[in-house]
Amino acid sequence: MKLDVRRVGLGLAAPALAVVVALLLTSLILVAAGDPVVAVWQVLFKAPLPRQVVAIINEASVLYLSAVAVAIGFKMNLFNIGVDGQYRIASFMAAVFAGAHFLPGWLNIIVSLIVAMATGAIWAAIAGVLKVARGVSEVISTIMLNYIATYFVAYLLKGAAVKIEGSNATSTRILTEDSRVPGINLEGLLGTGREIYGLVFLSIAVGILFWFVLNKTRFGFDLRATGQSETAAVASGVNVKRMVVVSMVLSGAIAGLVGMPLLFGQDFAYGDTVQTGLGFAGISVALLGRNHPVGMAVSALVWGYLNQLSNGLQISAGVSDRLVLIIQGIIVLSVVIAYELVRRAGLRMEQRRVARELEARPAPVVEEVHP
Amino acid sequence: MATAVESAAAAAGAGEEPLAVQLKGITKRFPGVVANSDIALDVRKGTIHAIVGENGAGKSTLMKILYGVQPPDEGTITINGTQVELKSPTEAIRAGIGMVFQHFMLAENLTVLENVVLGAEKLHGIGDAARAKIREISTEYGLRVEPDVLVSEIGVGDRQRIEILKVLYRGAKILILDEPTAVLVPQEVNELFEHLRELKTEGLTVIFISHKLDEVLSVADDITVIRRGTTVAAVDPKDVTARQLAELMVGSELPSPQTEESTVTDEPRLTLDGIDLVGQASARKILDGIDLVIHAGEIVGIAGVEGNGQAELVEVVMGMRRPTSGRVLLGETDITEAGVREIREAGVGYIPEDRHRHGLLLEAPLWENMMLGHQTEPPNVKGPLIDARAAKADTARVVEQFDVRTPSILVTAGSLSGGNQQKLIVGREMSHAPRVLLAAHPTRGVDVGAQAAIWDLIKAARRDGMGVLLISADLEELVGLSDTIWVILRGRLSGEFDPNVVTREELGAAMTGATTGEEEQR
Amino acid sequence: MSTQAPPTPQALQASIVPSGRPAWYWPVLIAGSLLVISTVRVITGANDIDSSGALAAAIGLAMPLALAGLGGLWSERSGVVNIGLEGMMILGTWGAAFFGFHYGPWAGILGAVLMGVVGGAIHALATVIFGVDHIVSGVAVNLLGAGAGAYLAVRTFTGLPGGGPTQSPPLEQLPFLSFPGLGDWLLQVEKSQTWLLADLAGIVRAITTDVNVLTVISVGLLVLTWWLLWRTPFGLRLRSCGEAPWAAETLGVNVIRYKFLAVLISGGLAGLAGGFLVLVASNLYREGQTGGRGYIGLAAMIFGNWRPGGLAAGAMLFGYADAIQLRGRGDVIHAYLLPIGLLLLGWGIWQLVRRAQGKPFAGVWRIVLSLAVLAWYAFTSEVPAEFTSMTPYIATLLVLAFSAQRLRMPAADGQVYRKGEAD
Amino acid sequence: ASGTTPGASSAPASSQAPAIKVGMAYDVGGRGDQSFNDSAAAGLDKAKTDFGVDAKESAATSGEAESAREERLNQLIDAGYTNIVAVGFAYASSVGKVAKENPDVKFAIVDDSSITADNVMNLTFAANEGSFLVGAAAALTTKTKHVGFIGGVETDLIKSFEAGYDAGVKAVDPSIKIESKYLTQPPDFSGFASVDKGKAAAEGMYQNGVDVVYHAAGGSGGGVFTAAKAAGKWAIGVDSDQAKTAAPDVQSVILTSMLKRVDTGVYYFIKSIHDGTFAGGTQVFDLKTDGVGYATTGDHLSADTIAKMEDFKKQIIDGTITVPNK
Ligand SMILES: Nc1ncnc2c1ncn2[C@@H]1O[C@H](COP(=O)(O)OP(=O)(O)OP(=O)(O)O)[C@@H](O)[C@H]1O
Ligand SMILES: Nc1ncnc2c1ncn2[C@@H]1O[C@H](COP(=O)(O)OP(=O)(O)OP(=O)(O)O)[C@@H](O)[C@H]1O
Ligand SMILES: [Mg+2]
Ligand SMILES: [Mg+2]
Repeated sequence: MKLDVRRVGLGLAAPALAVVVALLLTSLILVAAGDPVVAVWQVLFKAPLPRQVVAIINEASVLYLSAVAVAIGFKMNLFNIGVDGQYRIASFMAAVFAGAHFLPGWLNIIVSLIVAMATGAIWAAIAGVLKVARGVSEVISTIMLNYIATYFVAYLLKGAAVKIEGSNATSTRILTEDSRVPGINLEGLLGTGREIYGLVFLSIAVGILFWFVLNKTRFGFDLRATGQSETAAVASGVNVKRMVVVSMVLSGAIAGLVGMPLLFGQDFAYGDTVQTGLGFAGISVALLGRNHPVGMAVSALVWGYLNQLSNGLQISAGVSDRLVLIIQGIIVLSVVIAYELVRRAGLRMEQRRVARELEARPAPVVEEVHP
Repeated sequence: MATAVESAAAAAGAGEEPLAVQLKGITKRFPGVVANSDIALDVRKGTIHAIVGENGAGKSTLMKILYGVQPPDEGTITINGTQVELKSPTEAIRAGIGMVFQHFMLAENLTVLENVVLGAEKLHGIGDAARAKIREISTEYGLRVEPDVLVSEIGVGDRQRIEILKVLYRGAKILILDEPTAVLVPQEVNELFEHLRELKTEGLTVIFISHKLDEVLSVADDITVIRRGTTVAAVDPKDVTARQLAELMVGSELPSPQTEESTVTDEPRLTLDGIDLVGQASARKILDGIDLVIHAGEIVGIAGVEGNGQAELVEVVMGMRRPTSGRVLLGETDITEAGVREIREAGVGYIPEDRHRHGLLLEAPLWENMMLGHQTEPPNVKGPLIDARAAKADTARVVEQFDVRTPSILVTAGSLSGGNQQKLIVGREMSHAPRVLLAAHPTRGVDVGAQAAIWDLIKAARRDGMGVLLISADLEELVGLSDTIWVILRGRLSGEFDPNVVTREELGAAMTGATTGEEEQR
Repeated sequence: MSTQAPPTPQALQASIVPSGRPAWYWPVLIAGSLLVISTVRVITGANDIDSSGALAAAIGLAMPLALAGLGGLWSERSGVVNIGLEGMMILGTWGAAFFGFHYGPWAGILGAVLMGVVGGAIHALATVIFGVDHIVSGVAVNLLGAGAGAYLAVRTFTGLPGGGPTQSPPLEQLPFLSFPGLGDWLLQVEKSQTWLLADLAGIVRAITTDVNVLTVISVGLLVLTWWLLWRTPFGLRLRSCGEAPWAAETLGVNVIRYKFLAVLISGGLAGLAGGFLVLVASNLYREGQTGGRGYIGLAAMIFGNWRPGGLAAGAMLFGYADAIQLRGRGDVIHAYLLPIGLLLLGWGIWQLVRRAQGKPFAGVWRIVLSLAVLAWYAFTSEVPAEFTSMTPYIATLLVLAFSAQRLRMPAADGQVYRKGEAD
Repeated sequence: ASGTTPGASSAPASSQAPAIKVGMAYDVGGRGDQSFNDSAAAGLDKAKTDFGVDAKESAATSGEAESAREERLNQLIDAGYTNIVAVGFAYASSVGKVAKENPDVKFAIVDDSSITADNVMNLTFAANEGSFLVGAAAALTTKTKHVGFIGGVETDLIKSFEAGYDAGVKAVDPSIKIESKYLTQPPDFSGFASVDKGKAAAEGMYQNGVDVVYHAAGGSGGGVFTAAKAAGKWAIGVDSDQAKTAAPDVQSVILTSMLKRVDTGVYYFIKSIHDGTFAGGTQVFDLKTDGVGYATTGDHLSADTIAKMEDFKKQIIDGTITVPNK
């Protein structure tokens, strides 16, 4: 249909427009601050080196998990700011469990993943239960639980820490070779010895599962219905309280996985140099990807790309690498504004179409009426 | 029949003092709809002028244009002889216009006083002077408004009066009332009309919209009929009957619900046994000892002023609320403790009174809305999975069978008009062959064509042995459909009436508690 | 729908629940708490529990939260959810340091407000003008604020004496105010450790001695906000935008303008919260200085039921707990286990006594919990450091979980408003 | 861009010899943090004047990804800076990885000796020994027999400061009471940058009778000094001679500072490149090598105290006293 072509065009125009606006605004800021505009874009638009490609994919796979965890909440109108705390405490528990090597090889890894999911789920469930039973806003409780997780893990880590000779870092026991997930070596393809996390497949699987559960199952329907209209969901038989707890638990379980590619593919332990803030980055990625499984994948890659290439800003362009946060902020804003404008245009188009197609039909005949 | 095209009002107004309001050639287009096209309206000073027309005819749009909420695409507005351009409500207020909207414009969490003075703080401030002024207006017109309570704590009738007070407070000389009587019971309507007549004698002009034509005929000095966005007639109420007026509105003849042969059996389908419901922090009973039996093939109507427990009654039956005591039986099964889903699966259909809040996902496509409330039942699901193909086929069937006007089953529910949304809901509930149907205001806000269709559907289902609990503010509908009518007052079933003999006045009296309840008329 | 929707169950409930607390509620609660705390202090010897030093620290730690929360209040009262407070605060920290360094601390205050307003303007533009989802915009503002603050700091503080890419040079302090002749005398009384008297002296001393002028200004802003929003036509209009924007529109309120203004003020207050950190709490800018306080300020606002008094109480609760833990007072937190345990015990027993109501085990878990807490009190003498650090967060959660939920946000909070859609 | 902008290269001071290309990867805070990183930068600056160094600098951000640290090192190498100084133990595993991939590049890592490679020089500091001495100074100065320690973040590294300090205090007078507080727990490293928290913690201690507080809290130390000034009591600085580097109005309350000579370490590394004597392996900077020590700026320490400290110093160097680091 001709209209739909235009609509698709509009849909593509939105991100394109957003990128142009982001470029323009950032350039303006650079000019205003007296920084070298051209040098900055040269750094950021350089084709990534093979090792950077690997790092981008790796970072994206982690961000994606975080985004999915956040998106599960968003689909229910729940704002899980607590993914950060959930993944940290879950990573710690999994690292301790895996480090104990109760189980051999792959079994150890799989059970550790389950431990991580369970831990994240329990931590998130606290917020869910508090909301349902005591009416505590999940926004507050997850913020508080983030901090509590930090101190709780610090306390536990003291007990679980293993001293490594000569190192000042505190960390759990380092995983033995057989409890690590082998990376994917793309030497032949990319020409770098760097490896992509084996658990990148975990992210892909989680993405597919997210899509499937949400769109193809009764449960997913209930969840989306609750997010779209809580009152209508209640009237349709959804137990909203249970739904809140269940979706917090699911969100927390996925949050628990966020640290797993790092644990099994890179750090092999949980320590005080662990990457933080992934939960917050996940919020941005989810919002930019509009909570859509594919959209979030794209935005995770964009995020990873910007994060990786911005590392060169300080060294190659002499500009603070915090510029990347500004760019990311502008992208989020301009994308949503562009989508909003397109949404309004689309709405008008749909209404116009409804009206036209209705006019084309014959007028209704009032059925047999007995005055 | 009054097809007088040259307006009686205009004739009367010519030569004398200028018209209070004169609209000429007003046209307003919305995406996909021409809401007003070339509308003309003459309103004489010091009169009550009624505007009638079907749902969606464009009445509210016209009034919003007159009140400056929306700018007209074309046309002129003349107030008291001077042409004005109203770019915002502020300018309309300045021109002496006040409007009571179809959907109340009140902030629940502000006090009555705050709601009244909002935007007009310059007049008497927001403190004691304003409070005194409100009391003064309140006594002057007998509005009984208490300035310091929260709006969330008061009922519909009070809200109506606050809305009117809001307008009077601003010293408006031209009052627009958009369907003020929709939520009022007859006694309250009469009271309102008394106020209006009083206002008229003080020289105020009232523009008044209503679907209730007998009301219109009783109170209006002039009537303008709008059909499909344009003025089709300006008539004198003395010259027309309600039926003629209605036919002018619709452009054809009218349907009305017809009581049919009784199909009531003695098989109880839904039994309410001593249902009590107590509010959370007080001992006040929201429902008080409700005993009710609905048999297969029976339609039981519930009449009552809004807020007397009807909504809660439905919620208790649907399992959305637990009664404090008492039992609900579906056939023989006790469903008092069951959840909404179990109850729906057991065969209870539900047409909610607020379709946007309880009946639809406005942003989801029609076929997903068809699953809502039946997402565990065939053909929508296979095990835990959704069967999208079957659900879509089922939607297509319902859209066809129930004449839902939509270009596709993929458009969002929000893009359908209210009547078509309602038909979709009715079709959805009917197609799962419920044993009991809870129908709350099933034709509210629906135009005549669709209304007749929905009535027919309910009657057909009754013939097939369904038990129906019908809650409606439309007494015509209640009387026309029900086998039995109960009046609910302050949470109690206060009287049972035979629809074949009861009059509107009797029902109205019972609904407001003017008669002492329990007398049975059978 | 063509008719007014009936009152929702919540509305019905509201009509039944009395809307306000009796006039004696707060005085009695406060006096009661003071008695309990004073008694606990005397019994346990944890003198820092309400010393003037601890309370002064609590006030200092609470102010940034209160200001951020106040920023949230302005915005949300007008119907715009503001989770971008953190970003606006960060902008404020930079503004305070930059202007404070070059033009003195009073200019620093203005700089903080100004930069916060810039953040607010972005949020307002996105949410009020473009109708963007408030959460999305807030998240973007947080990114922008963090990025811009750090980026500007690198550009402006590098190479200054004592400054660097992540920190500003030390700044001149704002003056401290004292009620003349009171401080020493009160300190004597406080040191006597007399029951109740010492506690009162501590409280009075904390609010009359060495109070930073920005603290005074902040308290003034809390009061001013209350007065403006609840006592003036301007405030009425602004609140109406958060409660029923379409109604406000039909009464001639320019909703867009009020919302925009409210979000700007919100940004200014959040910026000032950042300024407080820079000018009073630290006397310099440091990257990462806000440390999530914007979020906690938001929490304080929700905690305070979108009211200035409530949010001040929330901020104080948090600031106090934070002060106690920062002052390393494991003994004070340990001392609190006693009244908490006893309270829980009493509550549990009371519920058990009332169990006729059909809930046989109603009080049991409270009693079990109380015994655990009391045992913890009896068998330890201090709370481990990590747990003392958790105190502010746990206290906030517990208070929220145990206080009956009477929170009610502005009815149209978070909804995207577009002009001319009233019907 | 001015010469001190991070990332800007500075021209070699002497133009005869080809400049040594040094890439500095700082910890969170970077150059200008008035603390740990600045100390490393001072070493670099000294090397610049002495040998002619072309340097490129870059700083970490808090809570960053491991890959970001690796990438930082790689970027420096890509830009031709083949002598890399990684400031802080957080770089341990990235240095390990990148050093293996780039055997021709020479690395120095501060505060870590767990990475062993031929091209990695580990610069470690016996901060516990220096802390012991200032502990002794605190014990000799206190009148209330009550001293305090404030750590920025509770890491093993900072705990070794505390351990040394405690031992020093107890060595003088075992009856002295020691209070200790860590501002945050890892992975929340904001405790090194929270002046307000440092201030609140120190105020608490002073109001409870403590009259000397030793901080190992990086930038948060500024708050400790402010509190000391307000209370009219003593504070002890850390890493560099803070009586010279702290804000002028609080310099007078700094009794002494524990010197952790990261500058010496960095200078040592660059000098070894210059001299061609570079060798992988651990270089310990302790009292013996003057890699740690204490400052006497301001002359607040009495001659008697200094004498006692010197005595302890001797005993530590000759092994009579072993200072714990845990
Ligand atoms: N903001 C709008 N955007 C698009 N269409 C609109 C808008 N407002 C009204 N319409 C359409 O204009 C037409 C006239 O609507 P209006 O509300 O004036 O009808 P009405 O006569 O008041 O009906 P009712 O009796 O149901 O209140 C309808 O088709 C309606 O859908
Ligand atoms: N505020 C609005 N914004 C956008 N579109 C609107 C708005 N109000 C109504 N519409 C559109 O106008 C059309 C008719 O809606 P409405 O419910 O007012 O119809 P109606 O004519 O009253 O129908 P019915 O008589 O069946 O109730 C729909 O396409 C609806 O999407
Ligand atoms: Mg309509
Ligand atoms: Mg209307």
